[in-house]
Amino acid sequence: MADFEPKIVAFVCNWCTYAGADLTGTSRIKYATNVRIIRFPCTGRIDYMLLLKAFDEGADGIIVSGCHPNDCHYTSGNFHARRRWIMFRELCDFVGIDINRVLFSWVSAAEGSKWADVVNTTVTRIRELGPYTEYQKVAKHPIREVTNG
Amino acid sequence: MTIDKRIVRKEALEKLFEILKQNNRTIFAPVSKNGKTSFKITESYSSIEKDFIQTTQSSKESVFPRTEKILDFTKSKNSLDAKPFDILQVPEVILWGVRPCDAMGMGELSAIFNWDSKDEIYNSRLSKTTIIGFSCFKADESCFCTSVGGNPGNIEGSDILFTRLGESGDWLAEIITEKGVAIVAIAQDIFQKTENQDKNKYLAEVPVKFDRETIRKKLDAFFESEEWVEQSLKCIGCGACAYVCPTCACFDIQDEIHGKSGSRVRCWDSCGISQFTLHTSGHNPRAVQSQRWRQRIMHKFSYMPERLSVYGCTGCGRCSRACPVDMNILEHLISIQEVTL
Amino acid sequence: MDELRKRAKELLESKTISVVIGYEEGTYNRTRALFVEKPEEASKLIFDSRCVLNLATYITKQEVKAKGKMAIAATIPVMRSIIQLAYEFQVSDKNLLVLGITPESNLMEFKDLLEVETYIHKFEIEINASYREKLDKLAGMTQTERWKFWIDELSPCFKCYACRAACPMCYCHRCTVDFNQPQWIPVPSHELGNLEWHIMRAVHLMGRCIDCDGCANACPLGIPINLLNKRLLEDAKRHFGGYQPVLKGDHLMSTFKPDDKENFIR
Amino acid sequence: MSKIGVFVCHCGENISATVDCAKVAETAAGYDGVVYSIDYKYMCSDPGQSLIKSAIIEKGLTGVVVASCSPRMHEPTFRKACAEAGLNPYMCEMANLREHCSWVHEKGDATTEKAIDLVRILVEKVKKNHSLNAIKVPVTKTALVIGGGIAGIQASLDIANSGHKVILIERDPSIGGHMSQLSETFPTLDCSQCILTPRMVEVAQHENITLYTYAELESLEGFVGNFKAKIRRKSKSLDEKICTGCGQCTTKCPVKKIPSEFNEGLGKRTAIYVPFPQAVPNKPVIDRVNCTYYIKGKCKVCEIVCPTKAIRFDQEDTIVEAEVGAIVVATGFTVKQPDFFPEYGFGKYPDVITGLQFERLASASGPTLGEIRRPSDGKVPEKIVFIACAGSRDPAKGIPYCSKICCMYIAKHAMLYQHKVHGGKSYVFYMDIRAGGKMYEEFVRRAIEDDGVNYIRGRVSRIYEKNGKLIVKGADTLLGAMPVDIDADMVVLATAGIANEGSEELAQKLHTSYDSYHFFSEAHPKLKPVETNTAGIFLAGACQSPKDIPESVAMASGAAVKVACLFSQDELTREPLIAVVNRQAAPVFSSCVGCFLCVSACPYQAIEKEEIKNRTGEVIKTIAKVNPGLCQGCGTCVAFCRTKSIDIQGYTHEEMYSEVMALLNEY
Amino acid sequence: MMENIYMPYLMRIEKVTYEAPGVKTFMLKFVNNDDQNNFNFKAGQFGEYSVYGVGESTFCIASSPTRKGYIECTFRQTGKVTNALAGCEEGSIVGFRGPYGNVFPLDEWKGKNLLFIAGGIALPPMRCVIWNALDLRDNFKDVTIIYGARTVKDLVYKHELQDWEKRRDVKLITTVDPGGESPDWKGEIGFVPTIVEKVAPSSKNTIAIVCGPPVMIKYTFPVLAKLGFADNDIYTTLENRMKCGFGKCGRCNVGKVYVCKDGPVFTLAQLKELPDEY
Repeated sequence: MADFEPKIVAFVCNWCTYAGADLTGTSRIKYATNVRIIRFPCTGRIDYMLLLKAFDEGADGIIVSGCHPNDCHYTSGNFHARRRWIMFRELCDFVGIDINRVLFSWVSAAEGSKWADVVNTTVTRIRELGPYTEYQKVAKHPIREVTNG
Repeated sequence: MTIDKRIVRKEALEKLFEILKQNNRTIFAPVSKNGKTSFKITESYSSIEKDFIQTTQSSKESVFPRTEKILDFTKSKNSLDAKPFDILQVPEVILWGVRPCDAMGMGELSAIFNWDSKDEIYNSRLSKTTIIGFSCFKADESCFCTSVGGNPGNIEGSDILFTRLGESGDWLAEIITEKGVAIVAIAQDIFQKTENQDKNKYLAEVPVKFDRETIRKKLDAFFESEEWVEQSLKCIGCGACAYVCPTCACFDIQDEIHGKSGSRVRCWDSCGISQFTLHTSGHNPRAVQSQRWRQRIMHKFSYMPERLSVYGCTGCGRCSRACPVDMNILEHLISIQEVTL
Repeated sequence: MDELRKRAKELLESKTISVVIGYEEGTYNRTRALFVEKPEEASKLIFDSRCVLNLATYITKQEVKAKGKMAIAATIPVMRSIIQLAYEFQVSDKNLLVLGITPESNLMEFKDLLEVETYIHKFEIEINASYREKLDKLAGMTQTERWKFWIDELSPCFKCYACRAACPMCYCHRCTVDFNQPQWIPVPSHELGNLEWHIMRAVHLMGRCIDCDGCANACPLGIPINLLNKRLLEDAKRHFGGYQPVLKGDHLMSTFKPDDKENFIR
Repeated sequence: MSKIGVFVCHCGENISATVDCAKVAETAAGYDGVVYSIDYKYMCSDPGQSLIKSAIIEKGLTGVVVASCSPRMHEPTFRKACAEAGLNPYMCEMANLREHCSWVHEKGDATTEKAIDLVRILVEKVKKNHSLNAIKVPVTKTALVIGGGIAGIQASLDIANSGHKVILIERDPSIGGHMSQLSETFPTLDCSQCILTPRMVEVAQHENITLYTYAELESLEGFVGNFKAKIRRKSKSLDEKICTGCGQCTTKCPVKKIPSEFNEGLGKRTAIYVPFPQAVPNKPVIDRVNCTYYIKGKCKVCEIVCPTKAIRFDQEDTIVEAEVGAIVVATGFTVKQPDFFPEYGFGKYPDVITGLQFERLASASGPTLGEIRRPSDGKVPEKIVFIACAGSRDPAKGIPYCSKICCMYIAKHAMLYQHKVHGGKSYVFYMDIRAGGKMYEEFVRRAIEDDGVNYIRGRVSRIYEKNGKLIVKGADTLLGAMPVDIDADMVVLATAGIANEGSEELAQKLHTSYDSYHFFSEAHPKLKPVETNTAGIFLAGACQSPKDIPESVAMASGAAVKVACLFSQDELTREPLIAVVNRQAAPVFSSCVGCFLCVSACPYQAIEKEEIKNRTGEVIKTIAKVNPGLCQGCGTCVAFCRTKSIDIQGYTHEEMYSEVMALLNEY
Repeated sequence: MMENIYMPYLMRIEKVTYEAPGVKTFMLKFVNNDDQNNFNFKAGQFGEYSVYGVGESTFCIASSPTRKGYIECTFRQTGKVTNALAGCEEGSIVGFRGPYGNVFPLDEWKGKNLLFIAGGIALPPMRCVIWNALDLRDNFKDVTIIYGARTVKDLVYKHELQDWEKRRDVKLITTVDPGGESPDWKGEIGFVPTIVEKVAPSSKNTIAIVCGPPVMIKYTFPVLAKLGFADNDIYTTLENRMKCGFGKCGRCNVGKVYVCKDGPVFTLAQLKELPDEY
């Protein structure tokens, strides 16, 4: 898996993690290039379906990150998100989706270095896990030709 | 009209299965899993379910899969490349253990797929499917093939029809089509000559419950009847009946795409589901469940005979068995026949 | 059973109720829904252990609602559904009278939904042993084994939506699968479409499913989809102390505790 | 029909050093819908911006993607530029090539690849974007100020002086609050009332201020700019219009033994009373709990003596309805009461008193006319002990926080004592001296050095009485916790400042949040200290946490400015990035089924019920409706809605979905 | 060797015209010439237009069969596919299957007066037959067009309306709903049925073709009846939801009729035979 470059999607909130990632930039801290950030107003906005869609379209790993508890710009969006994730993780695990490929984190606007660290750890972890072929097989070729199951 | 009749000895049936496999045909046969029997690609004769009245799903899926590609495409800025589904990909298939009512259903499907423009994909699938039917020696309260022009030993639609000759366990093989002949050809010594046999005494008893012609006539004036509301009140509007039905052919067309390339697929749909006729404007020509239930019955017993000169029901009784709220089509048809306008 | 018929008859005769939703004898030794509108038909009503169909599904059905005030023969799961539906503003005392049926199959009429709520809270939502076994077995598997298990179980699903139609909580006029801008869930029945459909449904039932097994019983292909909901029921218990349908108060998933566990968050 | 323009910025060397900008622009040009793509050294520069503007005009662009620095940096800049060129500002998106790419990665293909992806994501998003217009909410330019303490007074005056109407409500019969009880104020030792009363009068006379004393907030509806407040005016049993405030009634009233709230129980008042001489309004109210007439049904002395016949025994509470655009909460604080300190014998020994009581003793207008005499026998105490942190900074007592003002007022008390009682001995038991503030530390030093107050660092374990003396058992931790016993004549406890009673209920009426100590919560501890989570409701003074006067006043003026800003425009314009519930034509109306599970998920109570009626007026459907005045656009409801009926502008389902699709697929 | 009947022709968008809010007209040309040469259709027919990767949507061919070498379609953005179509620019490629359905019997109409009544976005199906008739102008006597929309903004084919206005051999009456008029509006003000009653020519030897929103149609038919039009002389088109276009998918089945095959063109007489499921 040496030449495997994981595709990693990051769903982050605008106020803490996105700003944190900005700080990583302004402080010129280097990290792996594999991550693409998608900006949300708040972790509360992040729809669980988007996590599935990311895997559908070939993501090998996902980062979901927002404000620390009590820091939410909207006071409680991250709390709602957290509760949702607690349940959603259990469900994914139960249907056999590899939850080690989804990393949740709180990264504040001040934690530029933490962001770099979160990204790097995720990249390393996903490198070890390899491409998520198990899921991608189903996602890209879902139709079983002439079959009654 | 049968071409020929042969005898296949009890133990020889398994041999036939083996021979067909050696001639690398894909064999679909009834297999049981958590209480439900359905057609699956089968490798071993032993895994085949032999003692069943009816499979949960009909065998239509081998000719009309629930989801099938109709074309592939690749797009890029200002150019597009589309390819029709390659019918040469369709495998040679043997349907083993099909009940006469299912086999009969193939005819009705063909009518739908060919009454106007000819559906190439369907036709090629059908032409590559050999149907080995097995007459019914058992029936249950939902069976009513005899009321809709079929019977437990009906040869219509099968290429070969096997009928078990009672305790002997030997089989009467009726070779009905050229496809059947072809099968015999590759298994000569299994199909032994025989003097005329009367299979009827071995067949299941399926009493006639109604007369479809009567119902058809009645329906012409029945559209506004309250009966539809009565019957459909407990209908919850799922598609189970349509999806297990051997003759239901309503479908949807959907595109699936990943980035630049994708395919257009045809997939089952059901007139029982409220979204089926819903316009984007929000207007729904069949707004309530009673209208949808009426459509299902009218379509099968009035519209199809009128336009396609075939009925849309083979009396397999699957919808009755599959219905989550126990709507029994036989009951409903009978009450339509009986209720006075 | 006689009590039920008697009461139904009275209610219809007195015109306090326009339709009584109950059970009648069906085919294959099954029972099925019966809608009694004429007093004389009340005698068709039956009740016994075979009556597992969740009748609450019908109280949100527009044709049934249209008939006027409904009375419903409700076992405990049905009552739970009713309370959850009331919580979600889909039914109220105005259009529903609950003819409760106790575990001892005695008739127990309720003045209003408040009484129903108090009554059902006497009973915990408990997952029965056989299912517990299945859940444990799955929990014991490796992630890949579970994946394989579910892909195999779900791939036969032909998306007839019987599970949705049979579920009292799936009363939405436009389900997420019918939402096509964007097309969240693939419409065709295939491995991905089926997987996402059932995951989505399980998520939407978080904190709302009352474990009546309606979905699994409805599935013509016998897919054990209710395992998903049961597992989530367990998780809700483990993480948040479980839930019971209520008429007022917080919903499990639209509220939170500042100290919800977050050991999985970095 | 989408015609997208892509503008890749080099940011001097900042981006181009590690990203091949030309390649990015070139690749973007190949995407479906992209009709113009270019890279340039400084997009944010004037020539850069005019590059964008002219492209919009010449190519008729329907969307713009600027690939440069963080949107948090320049989004406003570029959106403004687009608007100037006639493109809706919300059709402009930014790809963050600097902070999220060039600055965090080394030069190389991978980095350029990422840059390309980031651009593609936003190209696909902007295709789905919709033109949005700022939301306009009308503003009622009247402010409601709750609480007539110094904070409330200051806020009212500032708002009123900026030309807006103010309604000031006060629970007690007079405004003034705790400040009016104080003798002198630190660190200047100027007389509290001398500086306060003019302000109180100004309030009473200000044409823009309507003052309701003896009144409380009954209920509140609505949202920023458009609140509807119900105010309960408790009956004063008096016709204020004709009362001249001559004082006949109060002097003649037979019930004279009621402990005076104003004097913290150290003085007495009558049943019909004016809390204190300089009260505003200076008109009496009848305390019905203690009035003989209301108890026994006869007396009416006041009615008889009243020259203007202003007494109204049958007067009832009235409810005033007011439309206000903003609210300032200035309900202040209170101090811990007796029962709280059994170990200090508070309540048991009359000479153990609170700081606030000491203020009254030291005050010229107080029960002792400013002489320090102990409550028990009126004797001038020769030895006095002040105990700091009585309750504060004591997790065991449930008040882990520091009440902040005590260190200073204890120093002040000790100083006043030394000035008033010559040769008197004063001791202060303290944990730390927290004298942060202009001239504060100097002030404390003065107490210790010039006035010879003995500061002992240590806590007092208990106080008990022994032949007429109060024995204060403490320890001096600076002398190795050596036990210290002082036989004092009087002990003053610097009792903890706590949230005012009823603050919790008030917060609930206002739909604002409060902390675990029931103080009101600010919207952001650093950047929004005077805002609450509810738009249009602001905080001033000690209701948010204990504060001294200058802080309270500053905060009040801060809140006043916030209100003035709000009132400076006739309509509030807000970013349209808020949630909306879809609406469709009949017979569908909306895909919302009205389960209202979203309501409890909304942190801002922004989701309301909307009833859809048919021609005959009967309700055929009830659906959710988002109040644009309240919604802040977090989107929690969006992810929560089963029917996908709520969507959030600027981050719609379509937009976020296509971002994910674009990210993982080549186009 | 049979053809895959689901294969659309590839069409390049030659020209996009903005007609009204949310309404656009595409001029489509066949990407490969053989297709174009083998293709012909008649007035009234429809097709399945598709954006690859999104799906197919049904609407009529709005251009006249007499205009060769291209087809035109006019659509309003309502759903998934029409929104996607609206996102396409000139030069991009879409799919087209068709023509499907029956036609307006122009031959039968020879020597008759024609009265076209259209409302809102329903002018397109009409436009096809209008141009067809005008291109064969001599075959017909008087041609009257009554076209109404909610507001002036919502009138489609504004440029062509002007052409028809100018033509001597066409009588054009345009109207907008009360309140929908602009300051400089010269046309009628009022709902289509009302205007029809006011300005319609004699029913004698006249064919009426009515297309519009259900409400408009509902109220126009009685007016026409009052004016003495026979049910057989009143034509309209139905728009049911369709997927296949050739009578298999089952959606457009109304009574014994498949709108996609037996329609979309019906006479009022035929409509009266149908159950009310359209």
